[in-house]
Amino acid sequence: MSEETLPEDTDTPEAPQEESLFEAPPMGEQERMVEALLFASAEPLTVKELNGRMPHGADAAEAIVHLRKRYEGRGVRVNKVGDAWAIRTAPDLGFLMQKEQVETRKLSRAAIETLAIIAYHQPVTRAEIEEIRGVSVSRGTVDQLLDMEWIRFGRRKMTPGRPVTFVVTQQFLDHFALESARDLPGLKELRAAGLLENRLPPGAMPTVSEDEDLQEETNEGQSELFED
Amino acid sequence: MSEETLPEDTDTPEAPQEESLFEAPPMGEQERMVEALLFASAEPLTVKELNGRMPHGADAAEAIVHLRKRYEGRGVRVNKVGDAWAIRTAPDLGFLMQKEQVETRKLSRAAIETLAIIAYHQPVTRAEIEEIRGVSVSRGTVDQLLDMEWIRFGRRKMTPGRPVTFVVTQQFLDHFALESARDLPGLKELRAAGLLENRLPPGAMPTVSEDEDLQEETNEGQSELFED
Amino acid sequence: MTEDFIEQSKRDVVAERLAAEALIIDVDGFEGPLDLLLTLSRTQKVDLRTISILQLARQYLAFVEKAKELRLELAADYLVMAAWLAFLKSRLLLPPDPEEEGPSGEELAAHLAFQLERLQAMRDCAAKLMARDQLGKDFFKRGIPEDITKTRIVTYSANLMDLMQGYARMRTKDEFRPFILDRDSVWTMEQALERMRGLIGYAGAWTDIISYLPDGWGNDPKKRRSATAATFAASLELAKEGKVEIRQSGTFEPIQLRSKERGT
Repeated sequence: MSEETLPEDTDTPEAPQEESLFEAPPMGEQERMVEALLFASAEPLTVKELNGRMPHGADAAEAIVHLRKRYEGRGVRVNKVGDAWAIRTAPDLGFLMQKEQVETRKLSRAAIETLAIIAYHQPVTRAEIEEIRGVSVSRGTVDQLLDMEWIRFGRRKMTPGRPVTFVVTQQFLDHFALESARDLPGLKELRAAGLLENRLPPGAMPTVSEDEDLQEETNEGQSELFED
Repeated sequence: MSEETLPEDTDTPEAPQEESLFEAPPMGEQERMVEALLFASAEPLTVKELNGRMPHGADAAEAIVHLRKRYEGRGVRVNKVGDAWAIRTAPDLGFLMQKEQVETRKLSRAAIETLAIIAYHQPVTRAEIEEIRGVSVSRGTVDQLLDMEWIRFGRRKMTPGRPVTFVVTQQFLDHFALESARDLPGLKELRAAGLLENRLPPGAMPTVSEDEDLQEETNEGQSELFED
Repeated sequence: MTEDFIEQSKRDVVAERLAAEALIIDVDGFEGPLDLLLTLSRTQKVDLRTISILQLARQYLAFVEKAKELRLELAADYLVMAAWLAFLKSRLLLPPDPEEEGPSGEELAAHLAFQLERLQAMRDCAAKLMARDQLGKDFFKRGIPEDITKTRIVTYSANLMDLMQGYARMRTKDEFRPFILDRDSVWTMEQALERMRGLIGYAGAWTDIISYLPDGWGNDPKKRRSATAATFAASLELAKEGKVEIRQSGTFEPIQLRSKERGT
């Protein structure tokens, strides 16, 4: 707490942080801050967002670790959602909250299957989805999933035509209480069974129109959407 | 936890509740429930509402007492709002809920011209500014510059009516990286720098005008603003 | 007992018939031929890994025949699949022809089995996903989110040039011409580029870019500044085009370039 500092660098190993004019608040305080911020927001906040709102030198990532532990077994919990965090009620108490239940749009079987394929195979092109389902994917299905913000465009694939790919979003992870897409149920088993491989058909197989309508889509100026 | 109950009323003093087919959940559970309900509800909930949504036999009032205690000193707290309850950010952390958005706008032409006149002719009265610009100076323009702390009131002019004058501030000098307003280039230099057409109207050099016929402006009672 | 048994088997027969009819009538309800194949494969009541593709092909073809009898219109991809399965069936039945190219019947059948298994796996995953706790149904977000108050801080920007131009504009009234550069002491990048394109062919060795300044532009500081900037920008442009290489040994050291064609 002393204001004096030696002119020479002291070699303390625990001071690797960038120097700051102000000392970061103690970790207990930081935990309170993260708690307040996560409670206040309905949407998940990234560590970066949290740090941006907290005093200089604060370490939201560490504060979250403490906070998460504190809420274990409580009525609300700290959920990891991709690279963000959110407070959500404990699922076993859902029965109390009929009043808060929101009527979700009924998804068609095609939409649910398409969503599952995107989640398990991401990044995946429309042609690949069609190959797996054996039927062409209607524009409406993809639009609906995009509209719900459960999927988004990923990087273009480095194959001829540079087709767009789809990946699932943070909202998707939040909706299904998944920490990351790696935590999808049964993912490991599927991979072990070779069912996530993109196995090409030996010779000519009946496949759905792969190229024509995909080609046009690739030219749309959507490169700014490809962050990752 | 035992399911058996004696057919006769046992006279335990801690069982004043109405009898129920189901046992009320333990208080720890009730606390979790209240926590989740207060978190998820779109409005503050009264004890009555809480009890109505919790399992039969639950005592929301008591659960709130426990929950409130649990949140003492935390980043959020359980607050009474009228006769209802809600989770709210701890008041000392309110500053986290504010996000500053800095927006940079180009200064209007009128403001720049007014500012330039003040810088070149300070101390200068409003009437003098209008004389030079050839148009009247709007109150808003002057207020904006005052607000930005680029100009301030100078001494009153020792002329009839004692009009207020304007001068530039240290902030102004800092912003434009000037040592003093005298360092501003004169018209000759502006011309040399290619900023001006070669031909100058006679007598257009910046001089401190001592016009005395500009006295209409004088009567605004702002003497309390003269610091210097 | 026996009556029960008869009743039961009767019921089974009825159920089977109903199922078959349902298949036909619901052809629109299928999500394509692969979905139909998957549904048909269930009648084999075996694990998908041990399914008989030959039998499945027969079932599918029979289904398509039935649909034709009933004059149901099948979408084109169902017919394409039927043609392909007929081909597959013949490949599986006939002894392999060593002359023939392409994948064997077994390979094709294996891939179809893989596709069916993969589709079934995705269906199971979709079901597992939808069975998870869902936001807004089983768990909930904050009901009263506290608004982040956004305080908008407006800062106004103006630079010295704005100020001086503004002042000059007023003092010179109508005669004022905003920001006119004295063109005769300006060397543009286009000019520099044109000049350098003519010269770099001869630049095999590393040469200071200053030597590319046009004659007579090195002495007057104003001209020198403009010409240096233009030449530097032109050098970068040429490097981008892959025509030259540029190097500088350190900050404020001379910037040197050489022709790429010759240099290596």
